Amino acid sequence: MDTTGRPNPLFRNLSAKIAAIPMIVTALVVFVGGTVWTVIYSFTSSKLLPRKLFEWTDLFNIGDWSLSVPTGIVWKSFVGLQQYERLWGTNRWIVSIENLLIYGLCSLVLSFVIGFILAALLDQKIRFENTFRTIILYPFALSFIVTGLVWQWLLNPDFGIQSVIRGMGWVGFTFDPLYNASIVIYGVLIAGLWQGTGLIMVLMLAGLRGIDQEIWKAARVDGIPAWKTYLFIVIPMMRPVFITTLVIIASGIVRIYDLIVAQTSGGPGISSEVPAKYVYDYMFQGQNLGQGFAASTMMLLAVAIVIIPWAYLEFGSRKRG
Amino acid sequence: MTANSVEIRGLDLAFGAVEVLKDLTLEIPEGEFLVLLGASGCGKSTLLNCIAGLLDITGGQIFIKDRNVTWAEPSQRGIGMVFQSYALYPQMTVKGNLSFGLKNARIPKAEIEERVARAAGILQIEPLLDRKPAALSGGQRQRVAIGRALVRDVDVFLFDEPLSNLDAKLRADLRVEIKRLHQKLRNTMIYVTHDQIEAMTLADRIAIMRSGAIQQLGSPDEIYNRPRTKYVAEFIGSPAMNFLDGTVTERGFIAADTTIPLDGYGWADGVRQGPAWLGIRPEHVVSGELAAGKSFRQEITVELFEPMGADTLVWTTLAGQPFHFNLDGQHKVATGDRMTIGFDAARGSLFGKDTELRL
Amino acid sequence: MTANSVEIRGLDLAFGAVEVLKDLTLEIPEGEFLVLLGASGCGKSTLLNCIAGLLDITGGQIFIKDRNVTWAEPSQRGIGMVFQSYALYPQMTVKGNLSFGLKNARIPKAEIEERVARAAGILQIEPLLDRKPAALSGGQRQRVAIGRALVRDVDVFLFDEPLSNLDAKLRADLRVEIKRLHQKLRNTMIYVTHDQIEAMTLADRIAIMRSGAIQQLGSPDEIYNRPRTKYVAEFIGSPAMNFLDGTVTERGFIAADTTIPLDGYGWADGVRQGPAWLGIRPEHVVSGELAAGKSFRQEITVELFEPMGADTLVWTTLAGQPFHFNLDGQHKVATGDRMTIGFDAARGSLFGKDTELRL
Amino acid sequence: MAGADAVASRLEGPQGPKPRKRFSRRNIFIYGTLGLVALYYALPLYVMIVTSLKGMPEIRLGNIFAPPVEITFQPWVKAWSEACTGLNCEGLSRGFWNSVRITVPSVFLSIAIASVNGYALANWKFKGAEAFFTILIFGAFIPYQVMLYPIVIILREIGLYGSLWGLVIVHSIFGMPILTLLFRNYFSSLPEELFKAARVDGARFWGIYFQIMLPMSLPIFVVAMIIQVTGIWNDFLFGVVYTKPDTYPMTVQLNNIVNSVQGVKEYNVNMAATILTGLVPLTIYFVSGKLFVRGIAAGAVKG
Amino acid sequence: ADLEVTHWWTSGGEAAAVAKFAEAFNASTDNTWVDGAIAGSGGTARPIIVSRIIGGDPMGAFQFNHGRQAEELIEAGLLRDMTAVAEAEGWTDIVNPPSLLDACTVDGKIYCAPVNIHSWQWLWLSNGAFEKAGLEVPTTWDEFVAAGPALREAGIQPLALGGQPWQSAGLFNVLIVALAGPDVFQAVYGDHDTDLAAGDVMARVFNAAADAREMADGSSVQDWNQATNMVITDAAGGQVMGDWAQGEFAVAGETAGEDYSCLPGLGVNEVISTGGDAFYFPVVDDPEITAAQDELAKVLLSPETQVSFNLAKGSLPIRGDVDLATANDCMKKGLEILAAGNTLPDVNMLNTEDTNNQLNDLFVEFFNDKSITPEAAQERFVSIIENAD
Ligand SMILES: Nc1ncnc2c1ncn2[C@@H]1O[C@H](COP(=O)(O)OP(=O)(O)OP(=O)(O)O)[C@@H](O)[C@H]1O
Ligand SMILES: Nc1ncnc2c1ncn2[C@@H]1O[C@H](COP(=O)(O)OP(=O)(O)OP(=O)(O)O)[C@@H](O)[C@H]1O
Ligand SMILES: [Mg+2]
Ligand SMILES: [Mg+2]
Repeated sequence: MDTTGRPNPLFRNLSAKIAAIPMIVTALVVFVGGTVWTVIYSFTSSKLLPRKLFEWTDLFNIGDWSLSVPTGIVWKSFVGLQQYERLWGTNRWIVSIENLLIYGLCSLVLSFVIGFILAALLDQKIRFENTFRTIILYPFALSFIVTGLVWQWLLNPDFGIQSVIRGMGWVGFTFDPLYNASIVIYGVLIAGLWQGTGLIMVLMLAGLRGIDQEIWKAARVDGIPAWKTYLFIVIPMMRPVFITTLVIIASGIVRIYDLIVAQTSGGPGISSEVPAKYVYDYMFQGQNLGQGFAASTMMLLAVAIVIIPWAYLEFGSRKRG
Repeated sequence: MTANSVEIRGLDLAFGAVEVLKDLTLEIPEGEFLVLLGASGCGKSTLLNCIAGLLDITGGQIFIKDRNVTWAEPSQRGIGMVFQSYALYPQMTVKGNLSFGLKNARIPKAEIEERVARAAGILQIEPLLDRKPAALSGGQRQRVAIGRALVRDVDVFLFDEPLSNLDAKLRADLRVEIKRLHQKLRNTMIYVTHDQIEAMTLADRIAIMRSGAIQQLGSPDEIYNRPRTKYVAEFIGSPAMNFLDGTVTERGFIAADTTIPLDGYGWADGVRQGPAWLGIRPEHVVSGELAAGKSFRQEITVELFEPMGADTLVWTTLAGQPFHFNLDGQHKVATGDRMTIGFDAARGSLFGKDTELRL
Repeated sequence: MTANSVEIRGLDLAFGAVEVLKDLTLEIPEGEFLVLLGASGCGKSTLLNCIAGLLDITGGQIFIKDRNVTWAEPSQRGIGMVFQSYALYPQMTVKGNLSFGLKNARIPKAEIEERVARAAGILQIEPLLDRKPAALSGGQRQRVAIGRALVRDVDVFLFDEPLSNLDAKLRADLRVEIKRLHQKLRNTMIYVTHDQIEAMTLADRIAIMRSGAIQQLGSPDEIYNRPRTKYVAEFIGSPAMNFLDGTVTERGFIAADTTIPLDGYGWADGVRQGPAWLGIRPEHVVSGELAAGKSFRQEITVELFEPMGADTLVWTTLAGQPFHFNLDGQHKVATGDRMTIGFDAARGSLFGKDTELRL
Repeated sequence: MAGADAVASRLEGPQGPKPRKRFSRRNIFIYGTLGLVALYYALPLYVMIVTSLKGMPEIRLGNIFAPPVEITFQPWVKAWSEACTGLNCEGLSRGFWNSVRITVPSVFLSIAIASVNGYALANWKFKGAEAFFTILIFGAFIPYQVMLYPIVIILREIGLYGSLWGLVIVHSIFGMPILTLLFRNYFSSLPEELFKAARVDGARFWGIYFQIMLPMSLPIFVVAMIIQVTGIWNDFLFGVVYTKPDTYPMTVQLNNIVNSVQGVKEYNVNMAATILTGLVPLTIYFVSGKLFVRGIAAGAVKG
Repeated sequence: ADLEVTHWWTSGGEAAAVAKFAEAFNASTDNTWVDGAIAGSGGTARPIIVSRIIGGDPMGAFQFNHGRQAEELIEAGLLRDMTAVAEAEGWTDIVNPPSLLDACTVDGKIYCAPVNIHSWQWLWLSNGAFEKAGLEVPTTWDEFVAAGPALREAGIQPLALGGQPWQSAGLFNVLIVALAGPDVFQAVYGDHDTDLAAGDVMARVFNAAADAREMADGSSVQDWNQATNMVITDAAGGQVMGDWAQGEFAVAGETAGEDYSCLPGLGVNEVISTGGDAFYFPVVDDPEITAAQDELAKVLLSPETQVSFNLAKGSLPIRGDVDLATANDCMKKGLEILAAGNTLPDVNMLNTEDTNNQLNDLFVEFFNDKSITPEAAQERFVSIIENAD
């Protein structure tokens, strides 16, 4: 085959490659680099500062030149799996993971369910759609710090909802999720959903608007009730929306930190601790970076196991769109 | 008194301030195949949706099998509908698509099976029952969409441009299938299209719509041969009718320096002189020796020709106006050829220039 | 040796593991109107995209005007392309759309003005120059899309189903316009469609493609009358060709109890006996008195008929197999009518059952 | 044909538009549910506003839902211009312009980078692009805290630590995964033929981006802007770690007001500060609410 | 030069105290104090401080709890050796107790400037609450425990305890000092004596902690000063909290002895720990800043600022040669104990932050979860001590 004039494949799409440099650099240097860095330092006993894992020793100094050839290494602060052993022996870490699982599962399911139901309701050609949408969306403008604060207050048994309802004569009424270790995570959930479902609803609403109107008509002619149409026909058709939403919700869950700090500080006791807070507290409060890194590594590992194969299937194999 | 299958009385429909259907009345006898034809945006789909109960009408009444269904739910009207985009449920198998409506009506399982099998048999989609729509070709999808209406044992089938997303060959095949289906089932069918071949071949009667009203309702033959308005005449026939701009006088139809005799023309309402259009269908024009027998003859020059397999379409100028006609068989022509053509204006149509109505 | 305008040598194209074009070779002389025809998914658009340089080919070479453009940028190839979906830039006016390519080529302003004006003149879109695409009708949009190729003064026009989004009437009109344009400009044009009427009317030569390869390349006449494979025969002609399943013997073609004489058939490679298909075009079948002159005659029963305006398509059974044919004019028939039909097998085509090649 | 009397009798049946009951069960359900939901969402805002208008003695009385007996704007004044952080008693106003200075370039740069990435991924696929994109999606899940020190080191190495641009880069990096996903999906939902047409017309990578894609994608840019403005405006961690006191954003001030505890928390000031801080993103929502939905609907979430 | 100072003193009293430093610094030198306050706690401020330092753009000075927190920064050579200033000013002579300066000393060099003394070992009691319940105000921990049920009867929360982890750990550490004595405290935390940690003496402390847990049951506040507020408003009988609590009493206009009582060492063992805050000075290139750092160090320890600062902050000065005539009763008690030399080092000086953090986790869990037996808690306690370094 004649290959006259065939350009170097490296230079095909050159502009695209140049334009993607920020992404490539971010992906490699920050995300991969940062992750590798984190993993490496999780094997050290770093405390306040990252400590070197090892150092090269230079046995040969050649001639007068100060040219040294590294020929061996000296372990400096390598502690093997010690940080991990400690991590998994720590009650708080176990509790954090349990909490993340409970919170994550509930938050994921409820975000989808509430977000979708609200979107479906708003999609009924109702009046004041704009008003309702704005009311539901506005909490997204407030940071988690503020969200936590407001809900901490509303859920405070002494002057929040509980006291108000008791004040109305319902003396036995108890609603103090933030002060009850067994349900505190649900108290956090109430606030988390309040802040986040608006965005989910808007995404879903947009997805619903993209559904072919004829599908609705077909279902009506078939005599299928609206809820069934949603459940069996529309939802399966909204897969792409659900995927974008899933990434947004799931990444929010894994990283949850501010909300907990603002609302419960992990309390009562350690009953609302979460992994990201464990990481933060050990790295900066406890000045044990190694431990924090070990915990981060476990989180990243879990995420990687789920995300990488999934994302590659989802985004990699497809031709276009 | 025969029962009307579908009867529409004084139907009005407006979207807000936009009136889309205006006082439309239509009676469709049992078992008729009615085609709604018209330009884009004239309200065909809207009318179908009103019959199906998918749109809330603004005024008037709708009867199906003599039952007033004006306010009935779509699923209660005894209608089945097939959509242009198929509107199949993408994540269900073909079988699921066919049986979903029945399951909702709480029909016993055994009967569902039976009905699905029967519909699949009629439409020859048995081997596809376990596939999902994504794995079907366009024609197969459309068949499933028809099947979905079929299983529901409805009185009236509504089709909204069911074939317009398909390619020509498939369209032809499915057209025949729908025709056969109608002959077998003898249901009432209302079929929207803007393809006149479909309209001509399928319809018992055609309703030509224009901006929300019916311009002419009649058999394909009537519509083809005696279009009531210029709009109808333009709309029906492929290649399209030629329109010559001229004047009706007692000597005949005069366009520029050409006079075309109108002997034997079936006047709708007595001879009417004045400015008019003369419409001549390309296939009514003959050439060569055959032209000899025609009341009007003229020699013309071939300007452009389009061989279409079975015949050739020739473009020329007549009375200073563009004119085209069919040449039978695979007539060999070349640009610049001269030939004599002829036609009988009696087979054509005259439309007044003011009203655009048939004279 | 006349210069070839476009020359494709051993073109291969694969999407990952899927080979879409396989060792495709094609030479298109200067000024030819070539139509690519084929079923959906056979690779027509892919081939066009390869020629335009919008897809990176896997193997082979492409020459335009004897220049190897295999690796050239699309804009460097001297081609213009018109897409099925028009692909107008929605935010630019018609004028902006037309001049975008010229501005990219850094052509002086005055010349841009001039070229745009000329193209607009040719396509009669002068009054639209300041509108945005959203404010145009389908036909107007398509004209702008053509204009975008026109202004660039290219050697080769590539059309990818330019008319398939339009309705029948518009399609017919624009088809004529494209034909006129070609007659005026005499550029090389490569035109993808799966509408055979377009193919027949527009093409100097037609290339019938099937799964990434060219099955037959020839003039419309050749393709219509002497299809090289059953696939080609099926593809061309509307209504579609009839295929009778039977055997070629020395007595003629035998299907069930019917014998059809093959006298005068132009064998491709000497008489070949064995199982075969006999293809007969519906328009080659005559009825009534005319049948008398044909080498094969039979009385049949009308099972279904489709009046198509100019003629009527009749469905019947011949030798136990479905068979359809055209009845001239507006012949009145009814289901159940009996009539005699006849045809000359010599005008038909025989295909071997094993190879599906013309015998 | 139906007889005349039959016609007459028919006219008595249902006719004209189907009567719609205002209080049909469906409407009661829809508006009832939405009403309750709106209550849940609006209640905190109500409490925030009411509280911010009360004086501390009134707050101590307890009922957080009661409207203020005596409306005072003192908390607002205090939150805006008097609340102290350490020695600076200028309230939120001190950080406001810093926030603006941080948010504007960060939003701009992050959207610029992500949209170009999304465009390259959607229209100019090259080998390995998916792998990088997958890593990027993975990056969306990395807790910010974990990256604090590595980023400090990176910024130090490129000499941007402590400068405004360092912070802008950090925001761009962390906004990249979600925004790139958003833009990639949006651009791939645009008709591919447009892109091809532009290539035939001789436009190159940037030409197509600026002249074809950008003008068609304004809605998705609004979506991205809303997400970024909210995120960056509300950011505390990066804002405080990667800047200096004289460039601290408003959220540092807010944090200081909210987290400085003295006896009883000054809830009214906290609430006023909270609302004031949220005002900028809120304004952007109200202004662009409609575009928000339309933007996503135009394909932002496909794929 | 402009000297940026980072600290987390943002509450009213704290800010007022810091202002004294700033005023003195601005007035007595040509430099300007640029305030970099971050509200929250060390947990919020620490990553900011460390980031700034390793990012190569350090502030001029920053506040840490003195103790082992800064060890690594010193080892890494990122903090300035202030020995020269200390010698010139004679810090070794004036700082009392000397252990404060020891905490700043690594390899014989002084790296920080201590500014105050805070002690943990105080039980604050609400006289009003006991009156309401018809009880005498207790004078020892045991009396206090005995009064618990009666207080509860009267609808009063016996012991107020905030939800933050460090409060729980603090309470426990106070119990060790008070019930097991300073020596045990020193041995367990300072020398990591695991036998002792597992022994009976500590078991008694754990049982006492279980009592405390019983009394704290139902306390639903988060912040320490909200807990203090319960004592102030007579909603709670008492609180174990450091001396900074009296700032709250003062703000509320309460008088020691009349409205509230304070029991140093829980009335059992009258000793106080000498924790506190110190300022550190990162290494910088700019000689002007270096000079400003030196001057700040001087100002911080000067007698006038020591008085004004500590009065505002409610802590004890680090030099014995200043006069705090205006101090209140409780503060005076503290000064007396200090003068008597009944001091012990703070946990921050004995334990790394990591160990403290683990202890925080253990105790916050223990105090909030009654299903953890004292024995089980002690077991975990021993293993933390064992692994501490
Ligand atoms: N929901 C709606 N709101 C406002 N106007 C509408 C709506 N739906 C349709 N229309 C208008 O009503 C008219 C008739 O629409 P309809 O869909 O019935 O046309 P059609 O005859 O089916 O056309 P086509 O052949 O293009 O399908 C059009 O002018 C259209 O713009
Ligand atoms: N990007 C792609 N990745 C993988 N396969 C592709 C891609 N594009 C096209 N194909 C496949 O290549 C084959 C040829 O496609 P092409 O678009 O050329 O068909 P076509 O002949 O133009 O069909 P149509 O008439 O429907 O436009 C099809 O089977 C299609 O599935
Ligand atoms: Mg329609
Ligand atoms: Mg194609």
